[in-house]
Amino acid sequence: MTFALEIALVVFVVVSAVAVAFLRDVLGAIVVFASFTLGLAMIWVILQAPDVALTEAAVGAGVMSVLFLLTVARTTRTEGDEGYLRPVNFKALAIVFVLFVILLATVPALPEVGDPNAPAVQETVDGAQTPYGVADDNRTPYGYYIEQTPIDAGIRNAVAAVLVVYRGLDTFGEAVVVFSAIVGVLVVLRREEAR
Amino acid sequence: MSDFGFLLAVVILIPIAAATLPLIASLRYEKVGWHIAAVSLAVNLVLTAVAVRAFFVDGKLRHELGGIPVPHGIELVMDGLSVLVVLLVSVVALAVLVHTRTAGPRSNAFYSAYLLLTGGLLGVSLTGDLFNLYVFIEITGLAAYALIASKGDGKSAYSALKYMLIGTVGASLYLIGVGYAFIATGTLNMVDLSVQFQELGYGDTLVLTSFGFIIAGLAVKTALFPVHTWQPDAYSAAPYGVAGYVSALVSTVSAYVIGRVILTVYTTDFIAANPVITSALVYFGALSIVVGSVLAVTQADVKKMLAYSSVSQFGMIVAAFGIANSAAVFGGVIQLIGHAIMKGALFLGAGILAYKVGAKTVYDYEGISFELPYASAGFATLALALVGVPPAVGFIGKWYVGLGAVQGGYWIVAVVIFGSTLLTLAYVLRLVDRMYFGKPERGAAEAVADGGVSASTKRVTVGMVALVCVAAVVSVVLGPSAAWIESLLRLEEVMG
Amino acid sequence: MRDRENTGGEEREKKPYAESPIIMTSVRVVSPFVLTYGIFVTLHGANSPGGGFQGGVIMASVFVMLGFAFGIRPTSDWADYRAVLGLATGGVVLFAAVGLVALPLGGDVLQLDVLPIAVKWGVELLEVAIGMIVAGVVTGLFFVLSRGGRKEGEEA
Amino acid sequence: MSAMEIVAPALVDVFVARYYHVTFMVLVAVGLYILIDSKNLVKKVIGLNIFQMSVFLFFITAAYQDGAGPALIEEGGGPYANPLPHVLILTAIVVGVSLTSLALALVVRVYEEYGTVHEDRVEEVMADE
Repeated sequence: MTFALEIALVVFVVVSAVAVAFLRDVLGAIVVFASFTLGLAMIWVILQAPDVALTEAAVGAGVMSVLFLLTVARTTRTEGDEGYLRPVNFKALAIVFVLFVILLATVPALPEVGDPNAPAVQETVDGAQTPYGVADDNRTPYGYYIEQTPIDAGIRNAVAAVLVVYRGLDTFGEAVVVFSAIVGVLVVLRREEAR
Repeated sequence: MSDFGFLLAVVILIPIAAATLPLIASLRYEKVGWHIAAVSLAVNLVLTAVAVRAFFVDGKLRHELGGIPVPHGIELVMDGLSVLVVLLVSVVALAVLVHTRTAGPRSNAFYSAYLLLTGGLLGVSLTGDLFNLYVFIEITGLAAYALIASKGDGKSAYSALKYMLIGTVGASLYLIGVGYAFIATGTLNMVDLSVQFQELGYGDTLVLTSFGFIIAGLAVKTALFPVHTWQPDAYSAAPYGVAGYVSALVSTVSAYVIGRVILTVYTTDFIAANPVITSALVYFGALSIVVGSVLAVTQADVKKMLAYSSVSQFGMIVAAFGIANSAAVFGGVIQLIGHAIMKGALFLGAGILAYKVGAKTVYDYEGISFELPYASAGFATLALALVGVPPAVGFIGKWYVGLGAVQGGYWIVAVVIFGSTLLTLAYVLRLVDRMYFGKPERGAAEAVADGGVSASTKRVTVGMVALVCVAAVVSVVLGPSAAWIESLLRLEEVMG
Repeated sequence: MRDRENTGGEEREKKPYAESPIIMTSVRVVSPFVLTYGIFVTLHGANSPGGGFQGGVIMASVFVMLGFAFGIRPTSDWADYRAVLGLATGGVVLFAAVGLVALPLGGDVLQLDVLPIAVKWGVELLEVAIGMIVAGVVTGLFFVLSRGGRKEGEEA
Repeated sequence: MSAMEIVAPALVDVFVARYYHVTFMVLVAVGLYILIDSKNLVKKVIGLNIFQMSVFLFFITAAYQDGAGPALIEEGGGPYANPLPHVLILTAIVVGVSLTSLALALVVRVYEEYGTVHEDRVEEVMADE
């Protein structure tokens, strides 16, 4: 049952992306893109990433669509050419195909979806010594976060703990990226000084 | 281990926190951004200098953020590879302010972006975590795109947009590479990854794929051939001050990251174990050297000429990191620093010549030395240093890279470096010859009427000229001190 | 140079804003709840999904709703520019300050367990900082982007 | 039976068992295609977003294991999805929207200067300047 839902979502997401590629109408492309984002958000839910799903829906589908719509309102909706769909661009297809084949060649080396033996979901690592001689700790970052979150931070959501406690600099950087966006937009649109 | 590790985090946080001040101040005051930037970057330079001194005295500096032990948390590292890059960022960020003081842009938001770019560059240079690196690369990118577009005309906006589209693809390719590395190991710390990769074996498909995508993404950011196309347009559309700053630092730091990733994450053992990939990287670099030089020779626009010359120089630096023996790596580091100083100052010098007499193309440089003796002397010295006339830093860098290439069995690279030097000499001599032996065919007023930037709106201060001349002196003096610098860096520790 | 292929953008600007009493009323009723929900999501990231980013976006969506109901220009005139700016810059300063204050307390940068409050509250504090930044920036982006670039002679 | 008949179904299984990875690859390809093919600058930005978002799928898939729940730690609970990729992608989503907003501001500026968001026409006008 879940698998059928997953396949339906995957098909939906891929079809939406392809539709964006061939739609000429920018407004239509934006709407389809928003549904693409929502499809992804549902996949995040299935893959047990509710924090990411919430963000994807709020930021990806919500904020992003509003910004795109504002841009279309300030510029123009048509591409300026006739027709409903774009023709296939074989030159672009060739470039993309090369990348696709390179990626596809690595598929057999990747762990299966949900493989409990994948390195990324191991709690401990044997053999390899950790850097800087932390000898008695053979936990992977995953094992460390799962075990330490309630102890170190006294909270349940490991995502919040990793976000703020364990990888605070990433989060600071992320906040700065957001801040850079408004600074950049002010510079670009020359609306820097106060009213 | 030194106690000054915390400074690594502080020097990243100061410019970023200071970046909020120009925006807050803009509620009351106009044009205070410059002062805020100057004060905070001066403080930052002092702190950086303390950290750099601590490195020279005690060796590698580390700071584990949040007190979380690696590989679970993020660490900042200053070692022989990054120390000069960090110092370079701090110095150049402050120095370019001398130029923008009068030449502008002068809006408060501009200086916010300027400070954010500085903080981002320092973060990229210092972090020891692959994903954290991505975050700082994006901060750097965002600020750089905004600064390029700060000129305010359509061309700069369009060039910045193109830069952004290509740059983001590069960053995303890098992220795909990080994904492969993470799936293979479950960790993101650079040193931990190098340990895990060794366990996995250097022939593992996931390890090889991660290497390919990470290097490809960074090559886009560094503007190597054939993914260099964004760079000449972006540099030539930007204001001169921004072009100087961005050309000195943004690609430089990306090239540094290539070196960092090769030496720290994948290690020289990986390079030795995969000769095909290694030589592909080196020959790609060599191709960039050739194409960059050839395109530079064909340009009439001075900004574009300087931009294409960067494509060539970064080809050499990346080839050096691909060769990855001690001579080549040191040559790469010296060339990184030397190129940044020379190219940044050349853009600022070209700016002065453009502000004063509207000189933008090679033909406008006829006899310009008679009108502007000091700026021309600085510009010509820098240009010759760029060619690699001994004893300037350009020569030393090429010498070490060439030496490393020969030692590593890459004869062709040595030949290519020599050949490209001749090409560089060709276009630099074309400029210098016109500047000193050409007859001034038209006066300043005429040039202004021709669409040049009028001298009245863009004043040139003594400081701006002095900055170019100081950079010229530094680029000459750095050359003979290379052996001393090499002893300070202890690069053998980085190379394991 | 301005060979506009489509003057729709210009016309739309001039057209008076179509006011809908239904939308205006419902937005007026709903927005306090949305704002509260945004604050709730910001503060409840510790034990359930959510946090500053999601909460900040929800808070900002209040202004987006107001903009669509009452017109973007009147809303952006009504919203205090200083408050929007203060949220964004204040968040960055708060985050950096929490990061640096650990140093004099004997910890590393961004270390939370040396603060005089429980780590849980430190996490919440930083989530609030993030929420402030996101709410301020998204609101600001909405207003600034809707106005476009500054024309010659126009007030900033 | 020929070797092909044995290998081919096995190979299909390899790809079917990694359906999210394959989806990621398809979406990367589609995103890049839009970015290269589209002449409309707004659509290029959409393509860029699809390109970036597909990378998220790669990471989130890596965090998942069979039977896992979200990383809300309970006494004696588990297994959990790895919270680390979730955090990374939270960051990446926010980075993506920030880049998009700046890109759109640049598009607005380009339109104000050239009166079009069509790549070729912008370059035509720029070449005439």
